[in-house]
Amino acid sequence: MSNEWLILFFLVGAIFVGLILIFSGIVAPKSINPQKFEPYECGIPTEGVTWLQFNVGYYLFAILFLVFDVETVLVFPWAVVMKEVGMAAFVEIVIFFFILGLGLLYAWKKHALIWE
Amino acid sequence: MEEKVKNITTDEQQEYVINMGPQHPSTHGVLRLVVSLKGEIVKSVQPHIGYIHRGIEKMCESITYPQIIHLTDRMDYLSAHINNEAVCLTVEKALEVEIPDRIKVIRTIMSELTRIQSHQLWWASFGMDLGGLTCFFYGLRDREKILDIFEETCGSRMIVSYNCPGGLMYDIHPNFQKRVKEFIKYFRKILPEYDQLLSGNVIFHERSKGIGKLTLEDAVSYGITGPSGRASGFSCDVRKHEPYSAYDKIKFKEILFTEGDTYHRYIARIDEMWESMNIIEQLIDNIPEGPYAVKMKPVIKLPEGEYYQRVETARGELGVFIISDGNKSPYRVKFRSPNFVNLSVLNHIAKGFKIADLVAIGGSLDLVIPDIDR
Amino acid sequence: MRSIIDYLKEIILGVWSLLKGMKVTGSYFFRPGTIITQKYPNNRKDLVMFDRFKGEVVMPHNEKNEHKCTGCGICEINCPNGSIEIISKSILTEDGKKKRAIDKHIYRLSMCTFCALCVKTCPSNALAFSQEFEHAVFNRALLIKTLNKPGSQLMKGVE
Amino acid sequence: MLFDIVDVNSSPSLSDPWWKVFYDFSSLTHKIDSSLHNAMSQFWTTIAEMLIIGVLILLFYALIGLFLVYAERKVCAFMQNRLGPNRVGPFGIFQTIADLFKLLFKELIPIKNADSFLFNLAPFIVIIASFMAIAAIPFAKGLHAIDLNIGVLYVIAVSAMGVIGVLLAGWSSNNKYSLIGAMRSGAQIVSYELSVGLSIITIVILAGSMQLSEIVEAQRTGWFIFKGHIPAFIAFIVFLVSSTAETNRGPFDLAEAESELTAGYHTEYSGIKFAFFFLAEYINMFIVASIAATVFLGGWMPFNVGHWDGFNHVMDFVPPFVWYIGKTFFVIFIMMWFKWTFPRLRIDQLLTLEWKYLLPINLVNVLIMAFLVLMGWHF
Amino acid sequence: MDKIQLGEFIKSINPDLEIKEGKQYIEVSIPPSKLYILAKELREKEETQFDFLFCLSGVDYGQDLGVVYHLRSTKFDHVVVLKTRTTDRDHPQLDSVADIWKTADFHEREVFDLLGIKFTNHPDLRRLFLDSSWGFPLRKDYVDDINIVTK
Repeated sequence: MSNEWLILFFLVGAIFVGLILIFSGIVAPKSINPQKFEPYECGIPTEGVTWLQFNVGYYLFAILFLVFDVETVLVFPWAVVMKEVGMAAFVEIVIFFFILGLGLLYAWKKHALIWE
Repeated sequence: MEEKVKNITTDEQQEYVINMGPQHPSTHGVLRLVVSLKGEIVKSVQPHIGYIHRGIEKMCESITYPQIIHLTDRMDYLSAHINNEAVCLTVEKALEVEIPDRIKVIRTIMSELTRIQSHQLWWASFGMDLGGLTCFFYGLRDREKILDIFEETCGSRMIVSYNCPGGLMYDIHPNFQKRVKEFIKYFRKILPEYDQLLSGNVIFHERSKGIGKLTLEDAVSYGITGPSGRASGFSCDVRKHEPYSAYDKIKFKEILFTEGDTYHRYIARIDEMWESMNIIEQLIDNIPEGPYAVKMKPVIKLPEGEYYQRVETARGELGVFIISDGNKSPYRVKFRSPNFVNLSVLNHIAKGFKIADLVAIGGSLDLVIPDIDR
Repeated sequence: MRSIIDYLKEIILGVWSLLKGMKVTGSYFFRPGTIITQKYPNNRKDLVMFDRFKGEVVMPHNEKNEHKCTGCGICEINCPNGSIEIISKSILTEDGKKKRAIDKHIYRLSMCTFCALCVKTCPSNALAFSQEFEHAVFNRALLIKTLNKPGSQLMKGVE
Repeated sequence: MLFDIVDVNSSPSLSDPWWKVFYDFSSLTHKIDSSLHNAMSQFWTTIAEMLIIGVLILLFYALIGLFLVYAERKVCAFMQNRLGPNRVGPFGIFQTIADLFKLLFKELIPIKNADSFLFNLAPFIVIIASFMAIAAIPFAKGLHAIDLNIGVLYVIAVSAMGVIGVLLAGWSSNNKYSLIGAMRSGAQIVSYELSVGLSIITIVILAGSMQLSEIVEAQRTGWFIFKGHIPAFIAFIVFLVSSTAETNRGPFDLAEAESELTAGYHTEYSGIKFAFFFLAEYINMFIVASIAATVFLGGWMPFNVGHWDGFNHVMDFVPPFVWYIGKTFFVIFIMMWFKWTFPRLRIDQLLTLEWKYLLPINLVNVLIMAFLVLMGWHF
Repeated sequence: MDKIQLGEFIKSINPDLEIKEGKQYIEVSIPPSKLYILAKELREKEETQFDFLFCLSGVDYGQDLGVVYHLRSTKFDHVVVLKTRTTDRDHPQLDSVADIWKTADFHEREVFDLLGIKFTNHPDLRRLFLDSSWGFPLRKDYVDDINIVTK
């Protein structure tokens, strides 16, 4: 079966969720109570705005991830043909990984791998 | 426009205020912590308490001394028996009643059993705070065995109400000694499993070592008692310093560490369970013969004066301060509850750690909310 | 080099400690015999409470419908929550004297904290604890109970 | 057409024993395909096949979801020394169905000030992602919806898509716990994606292909975990750990850390919308477990040992689908075992584990494996 | 130091103090104005080193409002009880000892909450258990018709 048939799975998923949501929307009871629609914060009204600038220290991780993920994508085709190409492929990937490893080591030593 | 941008970049704007509690899975009770976060880092913790304030101190002013005892059960419900004992000891001290050895020994055994079951529940919920749900069931499974012993002797499982001024409500059940010995044998086998499951675990070490450090100086200044204080090196075991009941006759060691982090607060409690088992083993075979209660007057009136009694509950030092004006009910009762004082240090030690650590620190302080609110 | 050895050691020790934890849970998984869970409503018939179990306060009556309560009110005084209320009446004894006797011994289960002060202080041992532990009812008024049965008498010889 | 995967290498040959031919699903699917062709036109055949496959997938999906929830509850109960569900049906097997109906009949609460479009979109994304991932998994010989030539890469990519749903759910809820949970899950996915990829690369080197059916076929002579000995085993462990993290499970469930964030990203979801997240979590677990089973444990290949012919015949007799399911559930059991034993990690430890331990190990492991393959030292 | 020596020592710090030997502990009565200075001295003097304030209780004496401090030294294991009282029931004010013993922070908030005694220089004096609509329930003249049932 050809790859375009993936759309079938997409559609089945969407229809599945949609139908069940509609069904549940019909059978589920509804009651109106203004407090019910408040966001849950342990029974206390939320203080301030929720969508604030939020400092999560993973900016550096995101960049590192980009570097390494692109590398993974590059390595996949190499991995497929590795057996056929032989020694040359191995030497190349050692060099490639060595450079990457240096990068990781640099980030490590610069304490970039610590979540702030 | 420019002002708006400025506002966003200032530190106050970055603060993210979150309520943990009163309806939160990790605060064991209705404790509300208002946590200011910066990213994941805790900037300050403000405890808001009083959700179950019942005014026990005020209620005590209008009831008689034997009736006070059953109210103290409801303060620290996990150390119910020890709380009872504290009030009884105060009344007995005030009336200068001589208590026979049998009562003292039984009270001590019961106190230590109470301590073990309290620590078991703490272990269970602490494991759950860290995300290891299995601990909860193991802890409660073993605690059940002690509660069965309690139920057989006292008639109820947790809120025992077993003490009365001048002795005990009933004598111990004939099976008591046999069952306690069985339990000790069982628990000595089980306790190493706790270590394997949680304390030996590398994830647990990472989560707890160096987290929430409390120095000795701060521990004394904040008055942190109990295992939490002793983990910081604060020698505050009332059983050693001001022995009551049968603690002066037995040999046991005070568990002391110097590090004062979450890990050592944990280890202090685990070691205390071992120590409690030692204490019980020393006493269980030699319970002296004698009456289980001293005959007291039907209406107990304390002579005018002030009385203070300290006991060591599972969480720290409980003080009962009674001012009597000679009537059948006290003029003023103050309970110096260990949890109330231990809570006050939370902001100090949780600052600068992550929100997950706050949960771990809170768990390691072993707070029981009804004791805070009283 | 040293740091690499430490690094590997750390990994191996860490994995080892994790395996030890998995041993505990795994051993319980393969030993279902250790499960002690009670299937509560199913085992109701053979569920025996301990004889001292404080279920609820009752007033034992003998087969002639007699109880031991003299209506002295000591339990009412001793109850810390006011869950006991005694309504007394005066009756004429056989020799023509007026005497205080109990009309209704009202016990509010919803307020009781099971401190056992009433049972313990009762001078004539008229009260006792039953083994009943299923207190749930649909109507709150059912929790207010009259302990002396209708038409019951004071047992002979109890003062 | 739909059922016409004919792989020359894997098609049944006369030299195979009869049971191997019997268990080959490709002949069955061919038969269905041709009979449908005879009965109606090309267009209607396609439609009919679509319907059959859609219904089958839905059934399978729902069954797996329900069964996994039940299995998890039973496994965790036994590990925790208790009974688990035991009231609804014998041994409580209908408990999850009862729960499903309960959730279906619960109110869907719209949260004030929530971004309602994204809020409703999130369950769609998590479910669709898991559906699309399940499409590429070979259940047995010939029982394989889409056999992509980059199957491994595709499954990793699509199963990672579910995290977008988690992020959306957390962000749109207008709830502080949810937002923190979403941020954590973002950081998590950013890290553990790498380990999953690299540990699979280790095997791709050995197999020389990314097509899942070919990877399975290459394990006819021995599962990769045995073939590639130490590096393959290390890769398997790394894959287990990082895939557990990727599915937000076990000691890595920081996005929904219940003791800190009550329920994390799905705090505000109620009723059936919550059930979708719940379902997707289990299906994702199933997907990663089946990848592990396919890539490391030989998929639907039976367990054969060298020259023990009698033993091998008995093993061959077990249908391939059972082998596949057995291996998958073995991996799932290990993941459940993780979850119910370990305490949760903290967010920085989670990242430390990835960047300081798993990633360097993985890089070295890939090189060792490449070297092994180069030297022909594998079995 | 035993109880008598301790009493004498405290007398030597401040001769006008009223020192009573109680049944258990040595009790020192002190006017509010001198409390803070004495507390600081007791905390810092080499001979006493009362570093552990293990109980702080507010008491309504009927006419006066008072606070009782139970101090202990972790080094010498001796105990002293400080008592202070103020006659001003409407605006009672005492000096806070929260900067000497940090534990006093919560204790004083509790006393403020339940008895209405204000502590000057307290870092964060807010009500602890109750909200501001309540009176001060531990005072003897507190009346609450709804919640307090008297027989």
